[in-house]
Amino acid sequence: MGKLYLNQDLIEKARHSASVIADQINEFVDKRSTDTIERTLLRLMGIDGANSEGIPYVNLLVDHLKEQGNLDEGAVKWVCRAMITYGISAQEVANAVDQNKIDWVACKGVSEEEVKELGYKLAKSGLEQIKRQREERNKYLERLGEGNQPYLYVIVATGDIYEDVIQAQAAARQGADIIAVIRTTGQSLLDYVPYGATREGFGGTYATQENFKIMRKALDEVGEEVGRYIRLCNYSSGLCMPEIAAMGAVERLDVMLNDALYGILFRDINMQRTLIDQAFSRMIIAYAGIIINTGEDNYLTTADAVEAAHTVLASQFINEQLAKRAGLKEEQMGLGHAFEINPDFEDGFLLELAQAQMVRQIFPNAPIKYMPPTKYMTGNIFKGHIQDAMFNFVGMLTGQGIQLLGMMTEAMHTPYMQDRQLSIENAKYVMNNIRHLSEEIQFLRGGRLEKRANEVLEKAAKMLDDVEQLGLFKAIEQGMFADVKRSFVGGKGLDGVFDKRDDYFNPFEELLKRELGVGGKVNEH
Amino acid sequence: MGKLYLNQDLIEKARHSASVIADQINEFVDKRSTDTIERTLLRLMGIDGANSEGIPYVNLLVDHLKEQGNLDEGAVKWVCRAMITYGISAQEVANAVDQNKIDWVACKGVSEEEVKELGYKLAKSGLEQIKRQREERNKYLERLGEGNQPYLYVIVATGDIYEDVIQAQAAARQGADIIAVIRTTGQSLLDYVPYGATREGFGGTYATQENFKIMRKALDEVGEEVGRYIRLCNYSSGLCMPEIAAMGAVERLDVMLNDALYGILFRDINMQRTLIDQAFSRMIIAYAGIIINTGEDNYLTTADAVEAAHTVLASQFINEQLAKRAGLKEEQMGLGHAFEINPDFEDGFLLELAQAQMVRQIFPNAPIKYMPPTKYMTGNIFKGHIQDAMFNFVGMLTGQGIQLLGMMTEAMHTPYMQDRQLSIENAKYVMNNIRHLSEEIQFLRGGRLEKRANEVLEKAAKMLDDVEQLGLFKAIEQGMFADVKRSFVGGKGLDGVFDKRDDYFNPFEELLKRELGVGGKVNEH
Amino acid sequence: MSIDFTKIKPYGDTVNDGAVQLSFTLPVPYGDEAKEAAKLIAKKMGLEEIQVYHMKDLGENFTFFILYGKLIHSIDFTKIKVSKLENKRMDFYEINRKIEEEIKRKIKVVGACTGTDAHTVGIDAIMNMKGYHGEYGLERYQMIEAYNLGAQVSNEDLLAKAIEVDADVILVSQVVTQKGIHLSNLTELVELVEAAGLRKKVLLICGGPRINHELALELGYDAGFGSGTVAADVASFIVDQMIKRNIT
Amino acid sequence: MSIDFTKIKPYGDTVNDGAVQLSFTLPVPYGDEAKEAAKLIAKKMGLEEIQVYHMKDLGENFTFFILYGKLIHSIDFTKIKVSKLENKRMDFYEINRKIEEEIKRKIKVVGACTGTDAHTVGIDAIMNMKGYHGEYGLERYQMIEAYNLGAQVSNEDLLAKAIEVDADVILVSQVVTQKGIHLSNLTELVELVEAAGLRKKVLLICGGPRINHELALELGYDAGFGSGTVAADVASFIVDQMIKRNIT
Ligand code: B12
Ligand code: B12
Ligand SMILES: Cc1ncc(COP(=O)(O)O)c(C=O)c1O
Ligand SMILES: Cc1ncc(COP(=O)(O)O)c(C=O)c1O
Repeated sequence: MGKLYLNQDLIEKARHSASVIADQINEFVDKRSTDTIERTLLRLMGIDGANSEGIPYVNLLVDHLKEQGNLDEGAVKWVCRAMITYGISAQEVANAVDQNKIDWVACKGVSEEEVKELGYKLAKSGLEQIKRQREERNKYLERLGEGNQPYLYVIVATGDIYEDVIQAQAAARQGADIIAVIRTTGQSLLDYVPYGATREGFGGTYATQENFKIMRKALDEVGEEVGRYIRLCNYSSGLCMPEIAAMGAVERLDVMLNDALYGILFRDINMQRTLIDQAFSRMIIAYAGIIINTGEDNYLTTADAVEAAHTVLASQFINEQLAKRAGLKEEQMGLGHAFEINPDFEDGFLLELAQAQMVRQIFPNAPIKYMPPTKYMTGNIFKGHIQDAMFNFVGMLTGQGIQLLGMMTEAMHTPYMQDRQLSIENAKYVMNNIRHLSEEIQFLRGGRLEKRANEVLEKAAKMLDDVEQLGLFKAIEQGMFADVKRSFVGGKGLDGVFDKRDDYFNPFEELLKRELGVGGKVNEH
Repeated sequence: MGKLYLNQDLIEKARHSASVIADQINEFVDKRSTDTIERTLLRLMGIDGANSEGIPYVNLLVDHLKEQGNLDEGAVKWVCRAMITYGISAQEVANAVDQNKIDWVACKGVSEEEVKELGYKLAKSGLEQIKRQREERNKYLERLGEGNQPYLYVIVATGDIYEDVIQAQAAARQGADIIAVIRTTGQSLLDYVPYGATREGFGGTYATQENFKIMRKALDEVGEEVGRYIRLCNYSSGLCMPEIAAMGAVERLDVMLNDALYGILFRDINMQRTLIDQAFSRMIIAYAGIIINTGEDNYLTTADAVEAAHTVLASQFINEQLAKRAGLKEEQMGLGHAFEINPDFEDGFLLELAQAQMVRQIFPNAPIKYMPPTKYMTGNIFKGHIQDAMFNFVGMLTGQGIQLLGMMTEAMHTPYMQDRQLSIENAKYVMNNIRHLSEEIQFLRGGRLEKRANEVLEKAAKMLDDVEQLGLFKAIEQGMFADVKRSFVGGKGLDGVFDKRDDYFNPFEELLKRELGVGGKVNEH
Repeated sequence: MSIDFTKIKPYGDTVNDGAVQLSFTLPVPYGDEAKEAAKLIAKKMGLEEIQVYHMKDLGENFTFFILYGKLIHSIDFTKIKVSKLENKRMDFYEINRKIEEEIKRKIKVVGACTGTDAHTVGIDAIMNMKGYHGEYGLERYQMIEAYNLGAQVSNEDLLAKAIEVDADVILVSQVVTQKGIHLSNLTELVELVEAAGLRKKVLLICGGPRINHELALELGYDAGFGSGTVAADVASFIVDQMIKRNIT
Repeated sequence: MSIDFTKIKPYGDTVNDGAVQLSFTLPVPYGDEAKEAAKLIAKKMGLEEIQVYHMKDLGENFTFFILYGKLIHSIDFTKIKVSKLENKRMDFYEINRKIEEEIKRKIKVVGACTGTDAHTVGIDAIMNMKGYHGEYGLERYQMIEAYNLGAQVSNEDLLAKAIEVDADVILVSQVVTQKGIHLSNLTELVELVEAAGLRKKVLLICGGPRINHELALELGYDAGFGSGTVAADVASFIVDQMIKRNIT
């Protein structure tokens, strides 16, 4: 039991509902695949690059197979057939398709057995790369060590990967533990992943494999210098969720934003599409030893933080169960929440503290991701800096896992170099100054904090019960999350969803499920 | 019993030692008077103004009587004699002395009875003025009300009383409860009080009766507008301590810095002089219903806040007993302490919290004056603003009485108008945001905070025991406070001390003692 | 204190002291030379008595500074003319009444947050039923027909919708401004509207936290609204303009 | 990122973006005109793309602003020459040894915080036994005879003491700088020392948190020391100068 008395029955009830909800989703997901999942498999089979028009080969190939009406058997099969038929590599198949040189009818001659054999072989070596990076990370961590929790997480968002590198290295020196490269505004709606190093983004920098590589190298370098492994974060979300997960796994990213609900609600991505994508992307992430960050904190940017606190908790329960089914360990579940109560609200701090402590206790092993004030930040940078300090106070006092540092300029611009330094300084000062305070204080039994926490918990349990009855899809249609309504067939990307044929083949998924020990239903506890 | 378990025996022991120390001091003080005390009496008898050379008439008169060798009988007597002899007012006596027109020998003819009768009459009407102002304050408070504790206390320090007025009114509108007009650097060592409105000071503005009046009027005006009585603070300290106390009493100041120990240690004022001055000034202040602020917080600007915390507490105990003997009620004892631990000290916040809570519990009815970080403020205004926020947090959490707001520019300049506004905003935000937090948390029995508090308490009790053995004078000579040594006969102002003759007459003191119910020894509890 | 409004200077604690605080980062290595560089920058800005309050090595050969100084420049406050919306602000009831009486039909308004910008809260605050800060949004006005297309809407789609419903007013929200992306988005829309020959027919209004009326005018819009706007501000302007321009 | 050191500009997140933050108060009533006034001030300082991030009515017709903008000015970093103390910094032991070997007698130093300034901590940090930041103060140096007169010392008294002990060096601390009081205090001392015909004979050194070497030279001192100084910095300079000037 933690510091705050919480109704354990309610916790169990909520978790049970979430488990049922997750099973419902999983059942739906299991029967389907998407264009980006297929592209992911091709990437893991070694296909990379873009053609002369800038179209990534994996898109070219998947679109091509789709046109042929062949995609629902799985792209892997067809590429294997071509590889065997022509005796060429996967990449060569892609190039050949670009030049219209593959005769797919001719490829049908290859036996199912041969196809599968090659498929499993490629899948194995694809996953091998990921495993190597996971091991590499562990070696780094062993050798260099890491910062204490809460990890100090800061963003870089210049739009130019080379400026990002400077800002990231400076931040690491100043004390950051995690560097997140924010994506340009448009990217989540792109149904392909741009290629190469990029220098022109808005409010962020394109997520490309080359950019990942450049930043990973920069952080490894500075990590050596400061004697601390510096984690790299990017976004496995949007229309290319699993592809980016794979790229992140291969380039040794350590943390990835990954949450279908976020995409549905805040990017208007079709719910079927992104939930299917999420299930597969999370397996890759699980296998890669990456920590996911979920996005329920965002609900409080549109809904009120006092009124809607329980929706965040409910979503965390759902995300926990979905994550479990993809093989993620609790230690990889960076469930999101946020410090978003109006600063002028009397006793607002008490409510924030109650929520943070409650979340900490309900998910004791998860590296909870705690988001700073954003909605009520204003151009008053001096007041903003104190709001961030209060946030850092709560983060430390309640032992959050990942502290996403607030910037005093949040209301106005993406961080300048100095903003980030001041923000890290803020966190280091406050956290060090109250280091052991949490061991010294107890919350009044039956007091305001306890009452608030249990109220939120009760509402969340009730909401999950409702969602369980409705199903998650309907619940979203009714606007139960973030005050936003999305329809089952609306939004972007539904055309990329297809039903798997009976003979659909995805050796990566099969191997991953085996490795991760997931498959049928997973027990909720 | 409060929130923090404190050793009550130690508190009692410390209070007892302080009581003995105060009695020792009082015995010494009772036999002596000073030039400035005599000038104070003359002021209260109605003498004001300065001669053509700018010398205040009260100085002129007292110096004159001293030259004549007559001062040790008390200035009141001689002025009464002259008034009766010449049939003129006190002010006219002063003017006449300036023109060398008084024949003191001729004055000796007046009977002792007549002198005393006039003396008591003048004293009565002098005190009457003070009483009227006390009643006026009460009326204002009743009609307009006041801010909640902790009162937000800010300084103005432009050097120009008219700029001060603007800054003070702006601050009141922004939410300040107490405005302190800081004095110019040189004033505490002046053995006279300058006259009239002044516009040229350094690091502060001259304390003059006219300046008091101007500011009082300005605050009354703005108080009406904001619907809150705004308190005015100035310094009854330095070589003219009692004179300024009287001026403050007459001009309805509400708070006065008043602490002999401060003058001794930080202004090198002779200890005999200022302790004698303090005793009388405190009676005036007590009668005027003014809150004193003591200055032990300053010890931590020269000594280390962790090491020397107990010296602050010891000094508070002494100040409490000295104040009691001058008739001050607990509600008037703004005992000082400060948030001065190095911000980079791990768990420094815990120690600050322990100290503030301890002081709150030991002096439950005193409007404890809590000073902000100053020593470890730097030119980094952003970090400074957070240090101030942490200070505001502790002030609110422990229920301090008077929160002297820190300024983010503390290390560099006296406050600009915007600094003060940001600082008030800081306090209001933090205090409102954690309004009832203190009711929600308990400190661990036997934990770090309790240990720290009792350690400080124990050291303070031990120190007071030592001081009781040595006497306060010797203790100061040995450098037991603030790491500063001062000698019994060194420093400024000793030449203004004299032994009262047996027939010394001070009707003001007699009346005050009667009104305040002090006189012989006062019981320590 | 008497202030000379023809020579207004910053104020710290004494009239005309010119006190200004500034902070910035320079891409130079920490050290005495960096400090001097910061002072030279401040000097070029017109500061005297420059004091470096704080400097910090940011690593990577960047140095951060906090400075204070006394500004030599002053400005003439009496000459300032701000281009403001001139219409008077009406309330919900007045606006509906005025439309009914003077325009005599419903006003059609189409709005969106355009380009890749996904911030809906601002445009929702103006358009959705529930509104903002206790003021109803445009959808709630009986005499206004409001179409809120949401966020991430291309300028083409927005224009198409405006044509489809024969809109009187187009509302555009822009929240992301990094690298001037809002400027190109906003300019593109004006060009599209002009190319479609509709510039005279529709009122073009933009808004967002970093938008102001002046900027809007410069970009070719009829009005621009910043932080804290509520629906009634916009509706008042619309009604006023439509009457003035005789768009009925 | 390649930086052109002849054209250094402030940096926010892109080379040469010129990003600068500033804040100040204007003695004008809160409102649109005030906002415009603030922008005009910023423009005069050389800023473009000026954004008022925050403005606040301070009451009494004063308004506070926080602005960001892009600076048009740049400076030539390659041309910067800072007048620095040129002597090398020695440690306690080296200094004592050097005095013994080259000056061959104790150096006499008199110090005080002058005028009405009562801040002793700074001068104590340099002179007292225990020193500062783990470095011994001058009193601890066997080869230095140090007289610390404390604070609130008049220039006359300081000079008198210097003459009395036949001092080689006078140290002055000035912490309070409001309305330039330190400048008059420091100037007065130089004049007194010159009038006494001692200027060539003694080293005059000042220090304090808002003092720097350049300012000291301007005022006619031999050196000036700012925040963070320790005794060894001062002693190194003294020894170096005395040897250079052949004061033995
Ligand atoms: C909420 C929020 C989000 C939410 C948006 C949810 C949603 N559905 O809208 C989420 C979390 C999804 C989000 C995401 C991002 N955001 Co965002 N976000 C914010 C935040 C915290 C608040 C914005 C807000 O809702 N304000 C409240 C509304 C009511 O105010 P408003 O928009 O100013 O609207 C008012 C007026 O401006 C005006 N108005 C607005 N539009 C219009 C239109 C008309 C016609 C009229 C008349 C008036 C008008 O009236 C409104 C009511 O008064 C701000 C920071 C902040 N504190 O301001 C950052 C901020 C706007 N975001 C920012 C960024 C960069 C992003 C991302 C691009 C980051 C990334 N790379 O992931 C993403 C992607 C978004 C995208 N593709 O555009 C930056 C923009 C920087 C810049 N200057 O370019 C900000 C400033 C944060 C920062 N410092 O980095 N964000
Ligand atoms: C402690 C302190 C006090 C203490 C002083 C105790 C004492 N015995 O010294 C007390 C509480 C008494 C005090 C009072 C006042 N103070 Co005071 N005080 C401070 C404070 C908090 C710290 C100063 C300090 O001790 N620094 C630590 C020392 C080690 O640093 P330092 O002085 O910079 O010294 C170093 C270097 O500068 C250098 N150095 C200094 N002198 C010399 C000399 C030589 C020869 C050399 C080589 C080097 C050298 O070496 C030192 C070691 O590295 C500052 C604010 C701050 N955080 O800085 C305000 C501050 C200095 N005080 C200030 C003021 C205005 C006052 C008062 C005038 C206020 C009033 N009207 O009541 C009074 C009166 C004092 C007076 N008559 O002078 C202002 C000055 C504003 C200005 N720029 O003019 C400050 C900046 C606070 C503020 N923002 O208002 N103060
Ligand atoms: C879960 C999640 N995914 C993604 C994003 C970023 O948005 P985008 O994917 O559009 O870059 C966020 C933003 O905070 C998020 O919380
Ligand atoms: C008790 C006390 N008196 C006086 C002062 C002010 O000093 P001065 O009297 O020199 O103006 C202070 C300063 O903080 C103080 O604490």
